[in-house]
Amino acid sequence: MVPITHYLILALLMFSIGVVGVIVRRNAIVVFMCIELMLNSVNLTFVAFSKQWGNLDGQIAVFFVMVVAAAEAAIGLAIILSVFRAGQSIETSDAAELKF
Amino acid sequence: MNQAAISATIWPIAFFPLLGALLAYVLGRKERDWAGIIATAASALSFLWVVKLVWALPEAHYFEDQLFQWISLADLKVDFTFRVDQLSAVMCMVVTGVGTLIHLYSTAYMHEDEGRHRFFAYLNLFMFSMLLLVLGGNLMVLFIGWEGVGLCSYLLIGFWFKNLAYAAAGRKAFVVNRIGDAGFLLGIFLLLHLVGTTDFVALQPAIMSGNVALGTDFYTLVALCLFVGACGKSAQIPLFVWLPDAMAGPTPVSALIHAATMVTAGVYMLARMGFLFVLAPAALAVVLVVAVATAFVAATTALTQYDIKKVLAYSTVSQLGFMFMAAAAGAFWVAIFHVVTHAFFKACLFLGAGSVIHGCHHEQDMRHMGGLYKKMPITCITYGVSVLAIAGIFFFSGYQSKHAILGALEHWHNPHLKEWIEYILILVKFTAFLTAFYMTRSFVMTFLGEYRGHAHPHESPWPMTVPLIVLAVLGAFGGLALSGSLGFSLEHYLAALNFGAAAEHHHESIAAALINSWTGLLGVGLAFVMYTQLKELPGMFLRLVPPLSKLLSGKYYFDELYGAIIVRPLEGLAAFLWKVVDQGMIDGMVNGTAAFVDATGELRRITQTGQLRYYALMLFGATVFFIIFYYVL
Amino acid sequence: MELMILVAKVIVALFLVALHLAAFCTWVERKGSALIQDRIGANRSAAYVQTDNLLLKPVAFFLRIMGGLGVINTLVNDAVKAILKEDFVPAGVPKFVHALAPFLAVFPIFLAYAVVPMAPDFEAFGQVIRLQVASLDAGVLFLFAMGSVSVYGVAMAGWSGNNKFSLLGALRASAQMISYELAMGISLVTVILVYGTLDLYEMVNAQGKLWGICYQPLTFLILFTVGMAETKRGPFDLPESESELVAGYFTEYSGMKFLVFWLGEFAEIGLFALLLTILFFGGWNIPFFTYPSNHWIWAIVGFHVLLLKVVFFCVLQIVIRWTLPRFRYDQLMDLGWKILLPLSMLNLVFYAALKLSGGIG
Amino acid sequence: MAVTFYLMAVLLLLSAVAVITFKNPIYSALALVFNLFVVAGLFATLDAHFIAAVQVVVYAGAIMVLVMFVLMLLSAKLEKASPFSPLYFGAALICGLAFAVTLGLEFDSGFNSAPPASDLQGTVAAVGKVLYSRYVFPFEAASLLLMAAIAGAVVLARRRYRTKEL
Repeated sequence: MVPITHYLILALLMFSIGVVGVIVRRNAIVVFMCIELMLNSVNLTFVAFSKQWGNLDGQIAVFFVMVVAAAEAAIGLAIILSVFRAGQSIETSDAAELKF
Repeated sequence: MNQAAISATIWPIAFFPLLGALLAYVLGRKERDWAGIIATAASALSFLWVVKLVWALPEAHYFEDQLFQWISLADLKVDFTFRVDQLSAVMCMVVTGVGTLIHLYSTAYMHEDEGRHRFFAYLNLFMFSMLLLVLGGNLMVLFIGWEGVGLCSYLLIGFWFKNLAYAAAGRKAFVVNRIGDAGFLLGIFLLLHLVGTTDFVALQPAIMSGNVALGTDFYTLVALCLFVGACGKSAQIPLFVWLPDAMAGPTPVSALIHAATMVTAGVYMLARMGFLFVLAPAALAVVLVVAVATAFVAATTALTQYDIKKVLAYSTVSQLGFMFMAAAAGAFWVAIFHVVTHAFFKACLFLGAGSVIHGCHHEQDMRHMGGLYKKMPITCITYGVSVLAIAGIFFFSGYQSKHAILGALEHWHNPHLKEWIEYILILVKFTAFLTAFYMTRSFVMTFLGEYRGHAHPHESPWPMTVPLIVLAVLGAFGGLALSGSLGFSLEHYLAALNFGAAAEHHHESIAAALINSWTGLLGVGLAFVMYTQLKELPGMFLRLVPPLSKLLSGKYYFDELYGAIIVRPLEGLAAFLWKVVDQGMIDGMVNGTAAFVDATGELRRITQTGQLRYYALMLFGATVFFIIFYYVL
Repeated sequence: MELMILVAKVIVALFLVALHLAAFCTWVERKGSALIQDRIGANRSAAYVQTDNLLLKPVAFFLRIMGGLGVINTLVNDAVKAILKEDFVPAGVPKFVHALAPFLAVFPIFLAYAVVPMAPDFEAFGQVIRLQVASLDAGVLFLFAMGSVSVYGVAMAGWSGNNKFSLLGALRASAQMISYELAMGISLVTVILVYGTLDLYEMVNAQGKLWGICYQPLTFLILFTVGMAETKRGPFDLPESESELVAGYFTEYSGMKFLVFWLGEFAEIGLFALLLTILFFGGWNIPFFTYPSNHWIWAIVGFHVLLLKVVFFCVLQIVIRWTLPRFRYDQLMDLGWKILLPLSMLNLVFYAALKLSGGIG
Repeated sequence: MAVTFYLMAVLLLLSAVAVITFKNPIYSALALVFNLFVVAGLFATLDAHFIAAVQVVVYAGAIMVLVMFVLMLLSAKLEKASPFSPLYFGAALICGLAFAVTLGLEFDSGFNSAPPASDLQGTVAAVGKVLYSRYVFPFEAASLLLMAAIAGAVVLARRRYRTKEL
């Protein structure tokens, strides 16, 4: 079996990639996807720990993360659609009017 | 009150005026004339209910109507109870009876005023509060009524609130009353704390048994506290200054509130708590001194007034002093007797004055009146009868009650002031003489001689004259009817108020009575002569003693005195608090906080780029920083 | 040995069942539609095959029969034509996605065949063999997952066509599939609830006495309707309605790639028929008959019983497709969201209550 | 087994990098779908079968379909390419690396590299038992959350007033 540490490092790397994506990308949907990336890496650690300690609570947590992700997708995409309707753009840098 | 309770339906007495107030306001907004009719009807219904109850009230019993439990806090239980005993019955009769007449009078007096729906609503609300006051079975309910009448008084004094001076008069009445109420509340709280109840039925045996930790000192303290309240409400020195100003209200209001009913609430309260006062002779002595001083000061001030309502106002203050004298002597029934007769003739006087003012198109200065007996005969006759009554001429009602007061003072058995009572009696008699003098003066200046004004006086319509006639008749014969001569004795009726004081009966002949009314006769005669024949004499007299005349026309400079020692410093303090503490410190702190936030906000604004990824960068950068900070450093 | 059994299973599932069903459906589509429309249909291929060789005469005869029935036309001619045709790729198209899409559309469907049991267990080579490639604990869940993944092929095909018809077709298709997936999921949950298991083999076993259709007819109706919509056929073929969108999301496909879509579609019909049979029609069970042993003979009998039922449902779907007129798009959405979804929810509540009260299971 | 894991790990990282590097968001989405499948596979290697299936159904089957749908809806109008910002790229890279390194340092101290000891199986029945007993209230709360999200999405996406046509 693969030691848990490897899973964790894998998740860490994936999370970091997600972080970089959130910062670098300006397309709101891509930013959204990068957040999904980060969520998934966290899910991976949950399941890995769950296996490590023989405890299903980690998998339950993943289940709830997925619920939240689904809700987030529904609302987030609706917001992105609204933003697009308002400004004909889903670039995050274009939606910078509410800054002061 | 060692009497038996009978449960009865009392609440409608107070309920009618309350409903009337609501209806008069709501319906009166649509149709102004309905307000007067509704209010008068409500008042009359209330009167009828009172008559019905009083008729059925057996001797040595009282009616009780326990509505609901009002306050329930741990050991403190206060019921909302109405009681009608003999004392309440007398007061209710006066309040609703005189009140109804004045309502009727007002429908004519106010018929041109735009806000009369408001007026009648206030008037009925006042009736409600006053009935609450006299019906209340404990001090707490009484206090609601007490505050209620104060509120209505304020509202009605300032009824023409667009006139700033009137509004200020209302405010003055309110503020001065607050000072008295503070004392009253202290008294109530002391009773609650030390006796645990304010219910009169429970209070009386508790007080009289003497099982109170602090003994007589406590009685004196509580009695004085309550008397402070009475001083405020009933316009005694030092809190009388509001009453003359209260004449700013419409004249029916002056008649009802500031002559017949509300201002006698203090007397009623003293009578109600009589069992406490008789156990505190020192307090009674204080009451006597204050009462005599008030009566004398007010009477002398009234001598120099030219405003007809002001004369009546000072007269009221003076008569209230007489009532308190009776109470101070322990003869509470006499005090109530004078309350009743005073209600009759003073209401009549005020309404007569109102009739004159109405007839002369809102002229109040007696120097611009005169000769009105031709134009307003009914008003003239009723006013004259009432003047004779207040002057204390036998057989008019004023004689009966004043004679009883003097009789009570002659039997002063209080250890305090025992040696001074002779001199006090002389002063009181002199005051009675002054009363007759200035009232005759006002009558002569108003009705006799030649008309000096420019308006076209006319007699008032029937809704105004009918109450005048009724009240004049009552003022003439009421005293006799209540004194026992006609088979009904108020003294006997109010026997429960006799707390061991010596009740002396002295039947006198008519001749003796006429002789006994010499002070009144002297005053009336002197004034009549001075103001009809020797018109220069009063002026000469005043010029002879310039400081005195100045003192009198300046109303003893009470207002100025209070202004200097209380109002001015308070204003200074308020100005300090306003300018320095509020504007300087508190506003400074608030504005400074805002300015600080504003300034730092300007700085923070630079970091708000609106770029999502910038925020994300900051977020993760900070996370990295803290991880490094925690693990590496 | 293990590996060989696995390979055998895959061959059975993929070639014997999936591809055969697809082929059969294609033929029924062609010839059956002709029957319904009172045409003759394809009948010319191999019509003139003649031979003098006596040995080959029966073969030629067979070919002529097959040609007359249109089988050769459908399975050989069309396939050859498609393979030989130019694989035209429009300009300005993301080539990778364009090429990937058909396979993404087909892949999950064939993958789904892996978890479907095809016959009762039997004993061979000294062990009990179950004719099911992957005996998953959550078989139904896997089916559902594959169903939802198959949207990608459609969506990518439509998007990569760089053509507004195909894009519109793809949007319609994915919206339709997402919408009907809800009712499908809830109905599947109802079925799971009733049988108390997610294992398809266990479900078939549970119907040994009484077929599922007898006590959950509404669930069957809902699932059948949803299945028709998920395959984007029958009256639900709006994503590829010829009169509006040319050919919908595969407008820009030709040749082999088009054939793959075609194959996937018919494989999906077969899959749904298989699923309905297993969930509601007792799988390989025969009424009033229990398989006496797990001899391999009985496995073959069961397998054919199963196939018979599946064929029936395939034909039923195609007949419906050629009988009913097409929905309007708002009618389609109304049916999915306002009728089927609430109905399936009520259905679920009903069976849950029944289960709770001990009525079933 | 180990080989599968490392193969998956490589695919996972490659697809993750692809998500953030593709210019075309559709490609990013496809890469993410692949990534999610690989994650599901990783879940399967950890014996979390139920979670793996749910991962495919929910993430790949629902969320990403939604994303793709929106992308396809909008893609024709999104011609503008984001100009590359070296400043942000550098900052992000440093940030990500620092993140990885600093958290990675922690593994030295915290965990040994012993393989997982438990033989936990995340079957449907097992997860279901825990979910419907200990976590039944969070589960119900989650249903409320989803309901609110549906309502919110409907309200947000409905066209209340006519702006410029899409």
